[in-house]
Amino acid sequence: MTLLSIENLSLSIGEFPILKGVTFSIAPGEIVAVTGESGSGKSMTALATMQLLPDSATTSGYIMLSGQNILDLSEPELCAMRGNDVGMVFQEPMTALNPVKTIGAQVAETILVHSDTPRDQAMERAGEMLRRVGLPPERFPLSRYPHELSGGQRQRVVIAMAIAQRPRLLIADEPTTALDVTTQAQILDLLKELVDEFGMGLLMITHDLAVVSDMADRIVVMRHGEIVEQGETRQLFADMKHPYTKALFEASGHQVTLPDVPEAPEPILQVENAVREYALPRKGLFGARQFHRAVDGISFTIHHGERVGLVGESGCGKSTLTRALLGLEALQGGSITAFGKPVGPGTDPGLRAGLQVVFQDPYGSFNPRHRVDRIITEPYHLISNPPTGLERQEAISEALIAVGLKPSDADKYIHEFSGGQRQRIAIARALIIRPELIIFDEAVSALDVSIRAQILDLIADLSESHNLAYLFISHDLSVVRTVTDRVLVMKSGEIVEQGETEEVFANPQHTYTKTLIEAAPVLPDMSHLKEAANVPA
Amino acid sequence: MIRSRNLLLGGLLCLIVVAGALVSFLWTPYDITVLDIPNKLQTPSLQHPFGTDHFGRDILSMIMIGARTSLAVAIVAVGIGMGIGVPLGLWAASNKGGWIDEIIMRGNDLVFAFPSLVIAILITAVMGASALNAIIAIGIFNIPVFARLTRSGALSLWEREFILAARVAGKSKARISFEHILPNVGNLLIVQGTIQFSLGILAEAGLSYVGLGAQPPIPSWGRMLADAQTMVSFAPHLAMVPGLAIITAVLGLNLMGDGLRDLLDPRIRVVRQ
Amino acid sequence: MTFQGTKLAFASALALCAGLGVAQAQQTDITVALQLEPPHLDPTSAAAGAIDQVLYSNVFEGLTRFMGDGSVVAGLAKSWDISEDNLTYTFHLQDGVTFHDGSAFTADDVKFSLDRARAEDSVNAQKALFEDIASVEVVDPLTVTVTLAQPNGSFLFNLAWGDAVIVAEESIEGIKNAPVGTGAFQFANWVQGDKVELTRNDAYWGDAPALTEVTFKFISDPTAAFAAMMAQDIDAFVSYPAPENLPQFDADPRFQVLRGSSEGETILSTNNALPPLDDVKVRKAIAHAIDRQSIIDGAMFGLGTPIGTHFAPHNPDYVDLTANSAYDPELSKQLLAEAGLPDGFTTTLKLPPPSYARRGGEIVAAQLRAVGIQTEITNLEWAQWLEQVFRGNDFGLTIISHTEPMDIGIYARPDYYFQYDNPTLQELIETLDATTDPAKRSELLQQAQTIISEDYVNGYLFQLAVPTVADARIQGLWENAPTQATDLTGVSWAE
Amino acid sequence: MLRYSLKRLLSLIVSLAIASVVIFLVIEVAPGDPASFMLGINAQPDTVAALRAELGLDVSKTQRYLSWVGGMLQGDFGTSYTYRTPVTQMIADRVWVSLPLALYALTLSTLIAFPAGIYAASRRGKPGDITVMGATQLGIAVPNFWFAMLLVLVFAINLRWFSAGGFPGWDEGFFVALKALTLPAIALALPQSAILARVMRSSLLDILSEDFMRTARAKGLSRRQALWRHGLRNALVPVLTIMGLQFSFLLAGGIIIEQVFFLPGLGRLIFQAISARDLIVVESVVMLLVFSVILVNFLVDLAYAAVDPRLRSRT
Repeated sequence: MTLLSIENLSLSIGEFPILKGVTFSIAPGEIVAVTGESGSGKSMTALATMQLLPDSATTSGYIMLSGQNILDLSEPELCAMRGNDVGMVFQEPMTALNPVKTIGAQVAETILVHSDTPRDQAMERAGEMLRRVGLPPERFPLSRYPHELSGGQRQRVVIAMAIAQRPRLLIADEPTTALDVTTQAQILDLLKELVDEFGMGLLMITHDLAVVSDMADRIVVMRHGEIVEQGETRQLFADMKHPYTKALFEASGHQVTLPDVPEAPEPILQVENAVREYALPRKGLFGARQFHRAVDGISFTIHHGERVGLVGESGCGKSTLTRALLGLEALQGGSITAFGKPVGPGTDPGLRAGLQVVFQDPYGSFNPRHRVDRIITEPYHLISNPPTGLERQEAISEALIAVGLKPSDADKYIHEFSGGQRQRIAIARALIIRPELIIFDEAVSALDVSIRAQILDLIADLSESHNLAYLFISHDLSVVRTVTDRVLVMKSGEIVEQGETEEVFANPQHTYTKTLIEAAPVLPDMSHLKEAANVPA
Repeated sequence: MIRSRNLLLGGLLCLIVVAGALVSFLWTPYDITVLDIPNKLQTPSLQHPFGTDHFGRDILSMIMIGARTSLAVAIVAVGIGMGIGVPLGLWAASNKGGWIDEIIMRGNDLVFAFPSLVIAILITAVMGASALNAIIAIGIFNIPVFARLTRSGALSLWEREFILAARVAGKSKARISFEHILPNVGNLLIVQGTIQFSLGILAEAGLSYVGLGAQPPIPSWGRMLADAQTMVSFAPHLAMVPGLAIITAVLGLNLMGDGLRDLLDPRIRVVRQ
Repeated sequence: MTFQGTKLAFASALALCAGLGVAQAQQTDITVALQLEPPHLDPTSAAAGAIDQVLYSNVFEGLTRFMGDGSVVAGLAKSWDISEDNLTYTFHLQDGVTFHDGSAFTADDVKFSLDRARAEDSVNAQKALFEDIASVEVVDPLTVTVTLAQPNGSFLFNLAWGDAVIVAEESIEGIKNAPVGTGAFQFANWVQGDKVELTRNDAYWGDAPALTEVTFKFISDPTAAFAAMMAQDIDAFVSYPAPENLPQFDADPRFQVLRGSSEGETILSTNNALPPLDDVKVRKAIAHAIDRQSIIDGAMFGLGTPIGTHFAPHNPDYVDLTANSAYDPELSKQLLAEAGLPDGFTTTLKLPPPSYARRGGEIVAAQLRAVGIQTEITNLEWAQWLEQVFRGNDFGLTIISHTEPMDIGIYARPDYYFQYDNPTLQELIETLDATTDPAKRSELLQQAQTIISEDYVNGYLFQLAVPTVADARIQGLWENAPTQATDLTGVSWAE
Repeated sequence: MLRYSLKRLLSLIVSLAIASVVIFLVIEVAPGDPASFMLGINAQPDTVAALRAELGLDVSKTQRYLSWVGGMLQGDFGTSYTYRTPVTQMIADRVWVSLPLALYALTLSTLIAFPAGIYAASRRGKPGDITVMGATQLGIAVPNFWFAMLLVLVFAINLRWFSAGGFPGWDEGFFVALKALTLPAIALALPQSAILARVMRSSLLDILSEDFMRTARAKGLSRRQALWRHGLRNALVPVLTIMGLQFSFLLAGGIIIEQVFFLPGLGRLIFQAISARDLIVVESVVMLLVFSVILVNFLVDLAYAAVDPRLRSRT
């Protein structure tokens, strides 16, 4: 018996077709993961099931929930369904909760909307639900406001809200994307437990194949609004039929080939006992000023041509360290030396010419009003006699070609490029003055897996062709593992472990490193799967 | 659809006002420096489409030349506000949290805390009533508006990575402010500029109404209203016409501001993509 | 009949019914609106006419007083004797007069008031009125003698001014907010910014007034004045600010309009010391360039009497000299050419707030422009006008109404703001001051009028009218304004 | 919260101190002398000097400033030059007109703006929205003094439903006084309500696109329920800011309207005082207005905290 059965669902917003003939189903107690890259229509499928679509959306087909076509329901009937029969968890826990209402009231509201329960009883049940999702009222009173909770805790509140009425179907739209790996693992565990306990169906939307590989019963792969392949998880992984599925799988676990590290290299960046503090607001009126040590006595060295990774969860001090390395912020202690010269806000920016950076956000990294040629030549400001005229043109073309773009792209505006292309432009900008060291600050985190794979290849290629050293900062362990020779693990402003990448991953020493590695979702090993799948066959 | 409609209607109304003002440099139906007292207070007719005022002057001609005053005062006042407020806002944003930021913003708050009309009255009390002093009074109150707007727009830009990239490229804060920040708050400024422009017209009318704006014989819509005030019970057209002229100009600018906001607001553009 | 007419007729019918309703009990209260609110309530320490408008003759009285026709009659002084040499005045005071606080009015109060006004540290705005007093002696409680240092033909006239009213030493402290006088009405309440209320003084020594309660409301805005009058929120508006509305009141049977004359000579004051205005030809050119009638029509909507000199037309000594400055732009241009200014010149025209000045100024500017004289108009507030024009002499032309009665003497003051310095006239005025014979005075006054008219000291425009709009049933209001006063002692409601 | 309030309080005091200097300097350089103004054109110089001495205008400016500020700290604004009554009392009398008028206008404007803004936001892009937005555009474009003139013409002169102006005083009865304030309040409220309605609408639209509104809908709340339970309170912060600004504007900005309706309020007081060069009254009233703006901003900040718990915990 199926709980939810989507049949031939098509959807368009205005004139743009978003979904084309989507068909799949979920049984009670079953976890179905819908996966795909951005623009695949996976989130729209979830929203269509909730009927929380933009006004301009038109749908056709069937969304049968327990035999009732949701598309036929009136708005009041839909309201009665939402939250009661179908619950939903969203991606952004930071914004999914009303900031001005207590968590208790927000959870209880689900109950109050759907039943005549008196307020105090609803609050009591809200307390139970919060306890169930791991927020016992003793430690997390119902009167807390969302801003007093961490991201993971907020996501638990959102889950409690979604399951308060014990819905038959739970929809989770990228529920862990905004969370750190350790938190992600906990939330995924919680969702799994709840499915077992309540016998709900779970429709899970995610872009991360690894996340669903050991969780979902079935996987639906979407691209451009269409389902390209679906099937039982092990079966699907073992026997991928559609080339896109295969490409996606490959890209998710993409491995790059790095050139060998040059022998006996000299250090180009030295960080010694770096300390960076931020003043916290005073607690009492006359209380002593408290400081937060974002970077707490860090030391490391990067040698010529060396590829170093820096991993850590949000708030560990990665960004602060980056800004200090770039000379944008002063240290309170220790020193940073690049190419033998000290780095800091007061020092000559020309010293920084050998050190460039690529940022995370492909959309925010460029002045939208400038053309590509102007954007990528901005680092020329660092050097005293930048090339001009023809020479400059050639340098631009060279940089663009190096990152896989065309010289003619120099005259375009940034909005004419896709996210992946933009990240190539960002690399071109870093490359143009031929630096020896580039800092990649979460440089591939915002990209879809297939694009990410291409950029990682590009980085590997450039490291060889330009004899580049880089510091690769990321929260994504699998990526760091493949593009670095050496890795630093950072936690609470300190480096807790460092060493050869393979060595650290294979044999972590620090408990935090172990936790991180354990929590990180991994793709199943292809060969094992094939064996397992073939056994019964 | 709605967007273009706002812009179109607003543009049309503004065009009427601007055209009236421009044409008045070359030609007006009557010479308003000549008084024709025997023909005073005529109701609208073919000779005088809007009638004549208490001195027998043609109201249409007065309105056309009055448009000049309104536009000139408002443009210059907005110019003062932008010219001083925008650099201040950029400066404050580039020193976010520093004492310069603090001083600039507190200064803004202070100017905001003064009741604008009272200050305008004081300025004219000190320096005398004239169009120039009206401009200064209105201009002063535009400074904090633009400073705040620029600062808040700039602050969010300073968080963007392309600014970080420019800083990595070694550019000074001042240079980044003018090269990267200013063009990107331009849209905000244009939209706010049209709004302030319309407020300037209202303010000029208000000041002239209480006798503190442009001085005779320069016609001003606000003063026409003031002059008409005692005659409204028997010659209502004297008050209706300048009132409607003010409404036309202000409405036109506001509609245009709305239309421009919709057109230029990056958030909406992202949605359209 | 138009819609508007019907509505008005209906409204008047209603009003009529209302009137019938109260006819049994004769109405004895009145609400009089004035344009300006007094700054405070002491007529002896400020120039504000608004103070007299409320208090003169109603609350405060002097030894002599003005009547509505401008004549000066006995007030608190029942009679007086003047010595042969015209230097000693013996005043016999009214018996049984008390101040509103119950204290008796005696010769001591007269001495106190006059001495206070002429004292070294006096803040009396018209201190010059008392200049000639040498001493004030109390003879007995009801007799006081005033000795002058030199004969002064207008001394009794001077004592009638609001600035010369009798105040008591006991109550002088609080006079600015709680005036205590001897008049027919006593001060009751002052809501600042809104109104002053008076009630009948039952202990009044003279004839009891018909009214028991008087409210003065202050309405500066002409539109509001019109609306309040039309809505009959007020019973009378003395010195109604917008002459353009008078025809509407004329046409409405609910109202009466009194078009009185004031002592205000409205003139185009000229800076006689500032070139090229120091040239009499230029001033004559200005005089001929001005069309008084169109100023009266345009600025005052026909209200006002043309004048040709600085003298009130209703005064028996007035000489009509308007012909001296008849409207003749061609002559004007010719005079300018003769003065060496064929292309005209540019000067300033600084205008104080009243509408006669602001509107008149625009018309004057247009008329002067027609003969080639350009004027830069500046609108000033009173304080600025006093500072810049009156005290600073920083002006070319200005328009102002000189409302002080019999003030031709200012032309003998070379430091006065129009800076007219003519020894002949100065001598003449000196003689006039010392002359008490009426016939002789009349002759001298006429001579003075002619001299200033022919010297074109200022542009003489018109005598300011005081329109009073009142409920048609009110009688006894002053029509003219020989001084700024709203004497309500003789006012009553008709049956 | 306490620290936050204290810090705000400190900046409030500094602002006031600076404001007092600015006000004093600006007003003192104004040409025109209160004594000459009072004594008129026939006064003699020694009389003017005597009056200046009596008014205390003959001491140095620093001394006058210090005594003014010192007096204010003790709640004494000094004595009016022209009215010769304590300024404190004059202000107190006028505040009883201006403050109720401002509150009345603010209430009216809120009563119009909230429903209009909410209605428009909930019908975004539909004819209802377009109509309301068009009306607000018009409302903003109408100069309030012109609107006041029309109100007087129609309701006072032609229909005679209201008196044309004036203020009978609260002693005459609450409703009598309120009625006298009605036309002025409407004239003031119209443009304000148009602005407020637009702020309300755009603020609501911003909130409507927030994630938590979608969460609320996912719980099973209808659009309307989501709007009322989750949208309004969050949309209130920008609306409160504007209301704070408007209140200050209404308190002082009624000057022209008070002129039109001859209401004895603060606005008219300041107008009269400026033209009479009653400097101490001008200084004190401007100071009071500045103080009220700063105070209102302070209160609005506290109100934010009441609306938004995130601000409450900000230390």
